Amino acid sequence: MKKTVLEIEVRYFAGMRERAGRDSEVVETAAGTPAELYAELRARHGFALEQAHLRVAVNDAFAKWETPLSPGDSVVYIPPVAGG
Amino acid sequence: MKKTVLEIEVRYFAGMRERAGRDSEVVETAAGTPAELYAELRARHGFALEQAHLRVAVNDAFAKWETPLSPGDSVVYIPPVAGG
Amino acid sequence: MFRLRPERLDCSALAQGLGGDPRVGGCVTFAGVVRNHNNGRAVERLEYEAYEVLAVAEGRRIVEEALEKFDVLCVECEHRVGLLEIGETAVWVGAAAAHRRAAFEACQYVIDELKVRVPIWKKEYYTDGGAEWVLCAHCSAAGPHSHPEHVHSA
Amino acid sequence: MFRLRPERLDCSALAQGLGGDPRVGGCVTFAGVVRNHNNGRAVERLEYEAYEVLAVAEGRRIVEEALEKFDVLCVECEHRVGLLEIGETAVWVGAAAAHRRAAFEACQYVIDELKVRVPIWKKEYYTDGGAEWVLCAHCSAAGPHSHPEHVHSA
Repeated sequence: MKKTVLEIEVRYFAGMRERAGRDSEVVETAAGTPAELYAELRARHGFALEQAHLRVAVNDAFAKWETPLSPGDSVVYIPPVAGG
Repeated sequence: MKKTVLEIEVRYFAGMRERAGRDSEVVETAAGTPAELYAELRARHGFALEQAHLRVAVNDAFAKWETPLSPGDSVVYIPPVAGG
Repeated sequence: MFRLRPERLDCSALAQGLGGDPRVGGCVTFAGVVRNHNNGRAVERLEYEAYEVLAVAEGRRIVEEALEKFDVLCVECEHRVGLLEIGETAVWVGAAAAHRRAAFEACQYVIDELKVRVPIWKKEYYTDGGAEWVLCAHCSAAGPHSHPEHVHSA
Repeated sequence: MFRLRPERLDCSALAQGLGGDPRVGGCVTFAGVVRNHNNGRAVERLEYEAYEVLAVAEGRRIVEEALEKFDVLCVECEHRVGLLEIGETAVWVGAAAAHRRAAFEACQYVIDELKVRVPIWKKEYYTDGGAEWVLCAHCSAAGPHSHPEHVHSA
């Protein structure tokens, strides 16, 4: 079965932004979930952090790693926070 | 055995000051301790509080009720505090 | 340091004074403010009276204890005396530390101890015209060293 | 209310804003201040970066939770973003209540939760010229929901 290809906007912050060398990108991906997409992006950009150390937001709300992605979704991977 | 009579300065604060109608007084007393002196003063001024509800200071330091009093000592009876 | 003050407490200046040390990472402050009610009665103003010499000595002891017990860099406390209106600050405590937990603990320690140990008394003037020295029935019954949170002010 | 601010936090104004309600008897504030050291390295300045939309949403949720959990009248929090020098305030939390215990608890709750939940990151610029996004090894190992007090700032 052929996987659907989606356009997903990914935004990067802090160390991931610097590692990716950009604030955001639109990726065409066959990944169906934030988890699958992270595996792709990690391979492409060499992110150090494993998925287990991140949280993920879809469309500006915290989301589960297995949430199905829809065309045009915006995804942010959230490294351990350090506010305060 | 004749008891020694001492001159003791007693200062009053807050409700005890108002009850005694004065800031301070010098009393001639045969009381040998702050406890004995309080019994005298309570009878004279009608203080409501029992000794168990007070602390006592002698010469501006917290003291025990059975500390022997010396001539010229300054005594303050301290009702439950209400700062803050 | 502990001080009694007849004039208004300058909380902004006090707070700024806490942060002078570059090792400070967290400052915790407590301001006790005159409430418009107590034990169900409407309060119009308050009067604080201190046994000054002993209040200052005991207040300083408490601040010293906080500096010893907790990993803090600075602890300050001021208490107002005289007549206060609703909303005025009766007592201010500040603690600064490298890490916040110690600052919270030191600040709470000082206000908790101050309320049971420092010889300062409070007269409440009620909107109905009455006035009373606050003397908590519970505390009187339990003796001079008991003076839990239920009382009088914050 | 929770806000992000690119300019300096006005802690005095924030503290004054807490006490407006005449039922207030106690105000507790926490200010997280940029320290000159972290994990043994000398720090020259910090940069805070926020995922703004989600940081504000999560910050407001935390403030709402504090208002529900504790008997408080007012809870405020502001967090700085951008470049900060040593001694500047990175985060400010204030809680006002009739009684002090609730104000202490609410203030601590907000800063504790903020530090583990709100998507804000910190880059440390060291006096030796290096710079690093703070990413606690302990926290990374323990997963995204663990972020205890040992870390980074106050």
